[in-house]
Amino acid sequence: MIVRPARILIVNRGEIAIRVARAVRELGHIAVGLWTDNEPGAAHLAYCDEWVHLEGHGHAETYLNISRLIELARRHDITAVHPGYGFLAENDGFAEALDREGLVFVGPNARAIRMMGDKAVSKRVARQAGVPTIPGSLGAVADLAEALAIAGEIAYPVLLKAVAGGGGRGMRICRDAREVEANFEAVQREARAAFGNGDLLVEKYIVNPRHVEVQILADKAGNVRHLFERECSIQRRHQKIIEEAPSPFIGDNEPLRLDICATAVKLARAVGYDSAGTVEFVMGEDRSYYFLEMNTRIQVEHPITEEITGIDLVACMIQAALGQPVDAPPQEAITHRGHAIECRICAEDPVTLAPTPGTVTGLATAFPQGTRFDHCLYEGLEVTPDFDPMVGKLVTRGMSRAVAVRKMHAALDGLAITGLVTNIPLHKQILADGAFIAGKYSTDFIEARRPQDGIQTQADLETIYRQLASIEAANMGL
Amino acid sequence: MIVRPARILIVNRGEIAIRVARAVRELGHIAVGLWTDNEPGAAHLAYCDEWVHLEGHGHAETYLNISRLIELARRHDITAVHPGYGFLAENDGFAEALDREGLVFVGPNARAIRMMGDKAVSKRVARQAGVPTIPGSLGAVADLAEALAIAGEIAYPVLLKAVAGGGGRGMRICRDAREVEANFEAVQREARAAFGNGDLLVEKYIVNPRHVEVQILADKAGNVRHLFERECSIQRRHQKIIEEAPSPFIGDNEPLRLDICATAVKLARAVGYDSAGTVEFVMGEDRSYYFLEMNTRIQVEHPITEEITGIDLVACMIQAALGQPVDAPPQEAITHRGHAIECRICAEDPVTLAPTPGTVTGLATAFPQGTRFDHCLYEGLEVTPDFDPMVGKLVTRGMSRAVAVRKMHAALDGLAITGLVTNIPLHKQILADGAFIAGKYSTDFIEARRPQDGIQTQADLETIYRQLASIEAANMGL
Amino acid sequence: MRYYLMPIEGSEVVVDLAKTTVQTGGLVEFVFASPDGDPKGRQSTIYLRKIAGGYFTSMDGVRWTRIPRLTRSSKIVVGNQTYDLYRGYKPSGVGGAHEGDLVTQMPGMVAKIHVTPGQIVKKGDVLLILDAMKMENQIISSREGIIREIFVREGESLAKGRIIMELEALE
Amino acid sequence: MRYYLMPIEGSEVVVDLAKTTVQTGGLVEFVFASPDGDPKGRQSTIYLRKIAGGYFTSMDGVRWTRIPRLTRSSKIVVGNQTYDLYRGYKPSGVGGAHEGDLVTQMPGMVAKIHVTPGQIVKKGDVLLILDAMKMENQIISSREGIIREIFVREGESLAKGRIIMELEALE
Repeated sequence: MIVRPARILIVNRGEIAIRVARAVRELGHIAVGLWTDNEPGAAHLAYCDEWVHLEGHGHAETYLNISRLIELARRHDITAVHPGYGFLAENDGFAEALDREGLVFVGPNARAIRMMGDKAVSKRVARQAGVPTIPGSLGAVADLAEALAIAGEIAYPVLLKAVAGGGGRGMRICRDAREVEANFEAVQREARAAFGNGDLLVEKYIVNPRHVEVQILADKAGNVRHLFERECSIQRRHQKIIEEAPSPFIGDNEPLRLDICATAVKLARAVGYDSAGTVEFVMGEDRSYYFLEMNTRIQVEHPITEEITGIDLVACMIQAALGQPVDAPPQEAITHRGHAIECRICAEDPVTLAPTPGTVTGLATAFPQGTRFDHCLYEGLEVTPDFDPMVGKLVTRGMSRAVAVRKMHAALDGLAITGLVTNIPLHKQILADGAFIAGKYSTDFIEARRPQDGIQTQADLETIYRQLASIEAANMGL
Repeated sequence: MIVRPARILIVNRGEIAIRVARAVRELGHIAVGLWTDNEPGAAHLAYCDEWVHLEGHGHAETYLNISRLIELARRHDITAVHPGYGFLAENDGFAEALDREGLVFVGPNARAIRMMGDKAVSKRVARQAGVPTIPGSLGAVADLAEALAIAGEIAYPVLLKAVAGGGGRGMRICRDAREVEANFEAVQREARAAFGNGDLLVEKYIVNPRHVEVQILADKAGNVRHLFERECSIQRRHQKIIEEAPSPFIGDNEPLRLDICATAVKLARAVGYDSAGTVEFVMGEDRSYYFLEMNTRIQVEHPITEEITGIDLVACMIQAALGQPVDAPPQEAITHRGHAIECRICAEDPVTLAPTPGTVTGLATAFPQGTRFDHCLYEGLEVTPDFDPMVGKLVTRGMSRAVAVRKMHAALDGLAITGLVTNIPLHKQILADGAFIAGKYSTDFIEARRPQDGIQTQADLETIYRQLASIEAANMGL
Repeated sequence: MRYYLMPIEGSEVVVDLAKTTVQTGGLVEFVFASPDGDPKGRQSTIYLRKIAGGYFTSMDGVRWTRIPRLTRSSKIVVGNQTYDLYRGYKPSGVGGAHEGDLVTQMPGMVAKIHVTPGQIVKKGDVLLILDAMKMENQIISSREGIIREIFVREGESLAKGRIIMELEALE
Repeated sequence: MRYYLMPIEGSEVVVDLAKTTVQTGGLVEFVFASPDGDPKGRQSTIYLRKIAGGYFTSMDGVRWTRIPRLTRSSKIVVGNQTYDLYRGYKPSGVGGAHEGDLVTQMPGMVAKIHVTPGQIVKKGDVLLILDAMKMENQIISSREGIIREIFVREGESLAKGRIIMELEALE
């Protein structure tokens, strides 16, 4: 089949814009990249065929500016727009606006984005499709009696939490009816004080929760495939930093794997999904799982799925958007083989976990075979507070989890970035942690085990000497 | 299992020394690299933990100098020696000498090397093991009558060739008995004139031969696995330049694939093989195949097998040599998935195919996802006539052959090497050739289709301008 | 040649480059020492070689480690500490924050100030919210003390290393 | 500024850098021309920008192509041709091989000379075997002619660009 080259505008920056541009070019299309006034030498332009100036500084003026983006797309004769992740990737208004202009949005249809973008709607759709959601009251409970009734129904432990709450405030774990009785009024008072709203929910409390998500790949011909699952339980500030595929918690339990994947496909079908997307679940100690949300875009951690399945998700996503057959076999021929791990490399203090802007003064890599490094680093890169502190994703794959872990150790040792405080020392601590090595961890891993406490923070004279030697040698013109 | 770090000496240079060092380090061992007086800044040292000076210039003084290498190994407290490919990789004397010193040779036992290193012995062993070899007379035929008898037995076409011949001289294809009668005396005369020996062989002539080889991975516990086949029919000067896995000629014929792989395993078992190795076959139009030779080492083209099976051959080879379990599943769990292609990047004129030494003045890459580039290039590398003109191996993988080919196109476009004449333009011509795209080619592809004739050799002013602009910009300090 | 490494917080590090020797074959020997306690006793030799366009350093001439070529040398990072680097002189007015001064770790915008001058704070109290890197960052008191002076306003954008407030420790 | 590109074999290329303009934002415009026939007519503009540490060039300011940063600029390679590059002057005595001279394409050692002075050779005849890059390379006559003079001996190591023999063409 001869495919006419499409002009594809990438409305993003950093490593994901590079990843998309690589797929666009490989497919024979033309990658059109954007640059803004606060990042005129953006790294992703190096992978784009054409460079378009998107005037302005803040995100509202640039990567979130729908009318301006559509005007640029028109002016530069664009066929399709890839949003990457973040920014406008899950904005149904953007998808619709492009559609009205006759431009292709590289993502799912606007209706699917809208349905999955609203927490309440997505939960309702999931329940209707027979996808398990966290048991509990459908909204606020009327009083203590109703709370006790529901708690008894869904079984203890339960979470008593403020409807208006968030970020861990206004909630209490109750292990039995006595604790619900004891806490009900206190939580009500807290909620009223903190949020001005005393309404409470009752919800099943998931002990040692795991974050397990299923990759979906669908197309416009109605094929909905899953590409197995990922586990993303290593998080800090509720953000993932290490992901694995397959899930070590599911392990060899192939029936459970196929069950959760089939459940995800069921939801994707129910919303008429037609692109790459991810269905996120929380999984309890007892391996029961509940729908959390669906991400209607390509995700940061997509590479580990590519590594275990061999399928190029970004290329397939573009093919799907253009209405072409995707380069993936039918479901029954899709296999997962071996294991892949991703460590997110962030400009962030490995001990305090606070962002650390700075300028990259040097970069050197020496990786084992089977390493992939998707990144936007280069000598001279300024990591500013304007953008995501994630500067790269280090991915290793091996025939077993042990091999992938071994390769990740070597890959982290082989990644030297100077001039920037990064979380590489934290990754090394996590990779060396017994619970991580055993694959036995839940989402509270970092809070509970505090791997950051093991990081050496004393001024290390040997490292200082080596760096000064490098500076001296450069001054000598060596 | 806790593995005690071994000190592993790498007796090689260039890309394979880098590949080995990466595996050594990943396994937690210490990579000890050598440098010689004519390559003091050798690229592979960048991947080694320790650097040892191997005094001398020519290969005889350095990489082939067994006594000196053993002395260095002793002096630097070496546990094991990896020979890479070429140099001493298939030297049974070296393997034996190391053994006498109590050092581990990372390769098969000396007996297997010796048996497979002698053409006559290896052919006899193969026949005894029930492995098909090219049918024909066992040695010189006595006269025309015997030649006719044998030819009738093995079926036409046959090759009438001088026992002492080589390089295409002193041989004639005969399609029937009449042609044998007509040519016998002429070839005898030619052979006597050219080689001073008129003895002739009769051998089956393989029409449109394909080079198909099977990767073996064995260990000291007696496990012999195959990792499926590679096809290496794209050759120039009887040297491979493009390899693929799986073989497009075998294609979907899984019974044939399993049959040739099982045959290779049979031979490996027969010689007590205990490392990574390759059994090479020639395959005819009718898909009959015959044993050519066994390479008792890691091969240049091993990456394509790693890409389709997910198994790290070099790491496994080291584990096998150290008597450890290898990180590969049992035979029945080894799968081939998708397709991988390797293009050998050589300092060689793409039109005349002659070697082209030079100095690398610049290097830039922008590859699609799924690309692997094993190389020893860097700005300033001098490619001298002393060493192999191969400077890198560009490898792509995809879910299908079409995807791997597409990615290779993009990868070749994304590889810019300045200062050196390379065969990249030849690879682009081959990749665009209809017969190659269809996977329908035999070992005479380059001679028959002459892809090099399509290469633009005129001075291209636009390219000159761009390069001059780069030089001017560097002069301006940009 | 003396180097002064000035961190944003914590103590400065002083390093002396005592000797540079260029050997044949591109091997360079640097002898460093530090009044802050040298890892090898009095002084340490760092060997440096350039291989395949990259720098490699060694403490013993046997085991080599790659070190990126540092193209801009005004700052160096060791572990989670960033130092401003001064070659040959100790700057005045830099790194001059006093014991009790609270300094910004990253550029950002002051979203909310939770304390007032004269207020007594405990270890762990939130002093200020700084919007940076698309996140709210709580600036937390590292000890018990009295807020003496506040140098910033809500809504103000701060550079890294800016003194935010003075906190006097309590016994 | 005039550049002279001298190939080992074939014709030299002359390029004039007519104008260099540095724009804001690191964009540089170079105007080139060549008496050998410019691809765009009289002269061509090459736009250059540095992105992420790499150089990118464009002929139209729209479509950009990466070009490696050329660190040593005494030689450039275009396709399968290597040119010695001279900036501002045309060297004397370089590229001075005459029409009939046979020049080494690579350094190597003369393994065998198959012809003698005065001998008539046909197109395709092997003149000499050069050992280079671990291989025997046949140097083949590109036309019919008479060997006038041979400048090398068997066993001699030759640099690239060395004249091996003079071959006079026959009508």
